[in-house]
Amino acid sequence: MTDAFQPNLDFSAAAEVEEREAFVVDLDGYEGPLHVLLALARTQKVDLLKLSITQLAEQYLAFVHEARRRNFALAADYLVMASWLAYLKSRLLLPRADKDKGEEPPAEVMAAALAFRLQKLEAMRKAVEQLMARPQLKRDVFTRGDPEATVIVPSDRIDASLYDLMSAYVTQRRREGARHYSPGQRVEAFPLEAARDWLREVMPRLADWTPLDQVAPHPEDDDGPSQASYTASTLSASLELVKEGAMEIRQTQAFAELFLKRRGGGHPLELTP
Amino acid sequence: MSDLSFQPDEAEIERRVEALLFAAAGPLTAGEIAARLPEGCNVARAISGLRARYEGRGVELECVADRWRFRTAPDLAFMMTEEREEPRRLSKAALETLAIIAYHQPVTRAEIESVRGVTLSKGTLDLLLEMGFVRLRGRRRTPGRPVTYATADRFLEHFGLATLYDLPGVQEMKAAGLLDLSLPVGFELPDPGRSADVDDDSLAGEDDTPEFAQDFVGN
Amino acid sequence: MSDLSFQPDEAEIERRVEALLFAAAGPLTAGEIAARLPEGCNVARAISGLRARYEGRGVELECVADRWRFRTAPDLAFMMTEEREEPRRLSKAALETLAIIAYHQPVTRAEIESVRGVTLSKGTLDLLLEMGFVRLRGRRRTPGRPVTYATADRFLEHFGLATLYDLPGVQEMKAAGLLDLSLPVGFELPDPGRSADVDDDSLAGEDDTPEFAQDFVGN
Repeated sequence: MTDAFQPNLDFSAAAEVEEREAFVVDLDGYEGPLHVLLALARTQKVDLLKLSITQLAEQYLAFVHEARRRNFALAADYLVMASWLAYLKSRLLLPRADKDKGEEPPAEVMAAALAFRLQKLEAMRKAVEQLMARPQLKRDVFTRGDPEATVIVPSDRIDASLYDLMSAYVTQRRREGARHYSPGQRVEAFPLEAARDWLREVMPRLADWTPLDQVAPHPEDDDGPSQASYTASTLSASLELVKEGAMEIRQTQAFAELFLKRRGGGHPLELTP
Repeated sequence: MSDLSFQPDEAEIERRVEALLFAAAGPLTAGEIAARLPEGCNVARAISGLRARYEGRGVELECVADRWRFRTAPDLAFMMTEEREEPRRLSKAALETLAIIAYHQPVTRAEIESVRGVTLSKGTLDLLLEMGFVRLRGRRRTPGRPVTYATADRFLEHFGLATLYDLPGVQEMKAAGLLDLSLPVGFELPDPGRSADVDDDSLAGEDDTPEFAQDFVGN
Repeated sequence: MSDLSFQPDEAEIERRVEALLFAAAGPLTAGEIAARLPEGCNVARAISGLRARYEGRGVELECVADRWRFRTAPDLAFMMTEEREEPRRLSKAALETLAIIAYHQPVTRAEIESVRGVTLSKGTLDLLLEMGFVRLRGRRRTPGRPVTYATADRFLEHFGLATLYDLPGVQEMKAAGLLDLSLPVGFELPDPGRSADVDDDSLAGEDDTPEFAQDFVGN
């Protein structure tokens, strides 16, 4: 309606927005760095083997830069590829002087290999297109809708693949596992009451700050509760005693060792290894 | 979707009717055929054209209760009565049994049943034996001396395995998404390649075929 | 069962082959057809006769996975709305994986990943396996003995391909060396798809190429 007054600037702004949108859409469409590189390589409109790798590297680095500028979370793969390309580019640009880097192939060979690899991926993409363009069964072509009642079964052919075999096996083993499921031994815990009794027993010896590990009982064999359970229950019980005013507890920082001490005098705990 | 503007000629209509009748899941009336063709097509003429074309061929166009369908020529019916030699698909039970025999061989019937949790129906093992996927391997040296089963060469051939050692293992099961990272409790894959060194007596020496037959049938 | 005494003439053989193929639920090999005909019948001639006869008709004779079947003409697809099944949509990743398996078979998981430069996501291979397009083929004779994948007949049937030779563009790709799995010498590209258990460095091994070539030709 107000076409005449519309400044040109708005159009370029719109185009910019579109470009940005296009970028977003594109990033979603890529599966990995190689796919991005292929898409970028196509813009050079040359035979993939005659590709300018330095130009491609720049394009890719710009792509990564742009993505990061917009705070797209890029997978590590993209960044690894970026640094590799930056390195390759620098090697391509530098005069080849040093012969001591003998174990590494010349940059041109690496560039050609990259081009080849892109060509390979491109070939597979074309193959997908060509395959999908073929008439497909039940989409474009149809076999007999109503085969004769006395069907001729291709006789020597059994329709069972290794995959079928594997999945048949796994399903059964799963079922078997479910059938034979028994809750197993209950995980035994060191009862809180016992922990309290234990603490009261050793309390007289907790005149000094003593690490929790040394206060908690230690299992004598493998049958009883685990060491973790002894420690946890002892801690719980000690907190109760702290609340009752019989003990004090101290920790210098998060995850640091816990120390216990009784209130009032007593004998120090005899440490047994 | 269709090319409505294009008015097909007689030959083209015949072609289309032919395709429709071929692909249809059941006999079609002239009306049903017409509904899928551009307006004004002469279906009756196409049908009589097709009928003439297939006259005397191996396949004929036939009308039953006002519906049209292709069927093989009646004089060739004898070719169609061929009995099914083998099922195209292995039944679930057969496939499962085969899988257990493959991975656990040599294995007794009772062991198969213990994994499957159901009694093995009589036909399942017979079928696998008959198909040549499975063979009787020997007898377990345990009370009752039960017969053990193992896979036969046809099994390897069919599944394209060079040796039993090539059966997919836990890694492949995981890769194929069949197993999670957390394996079911007690999931251990036996190594079928080991089946050479087993506590089995060979069946070869057995003269008492009756015993075997009894055992085999009796289950 | 059959009339063995009667020696059918060429036209009669063609009729019978026609009836068999029309009646069958799936594609038939020449051998399967021959098994149902009197001894000495020239099945190949009958098939090529039928093929010519049905050329350009609404129904055509086609070779898929070395088997023969009748199917509707592709240009009539638009009419078959009722018969059409909603195809299972394959993701771009799945299609690319399928193509890589089809053109490079037998191929390992690591090789697929190396062509695409990304890790194969969980579910991609299972889907292809489950759909019956892809099968486990064997094990590569390299350290770790990785499982190799190949296409199944169902793949050829679905895309109407007679053999793997008929894959679109396969000859050109082969000539251009694009189907070679061993990468050019000195080729070191960061390869995220490659997991820790690299197993295709040893691909250049001489065991490998013949296996591939043989398989490829054999189908």
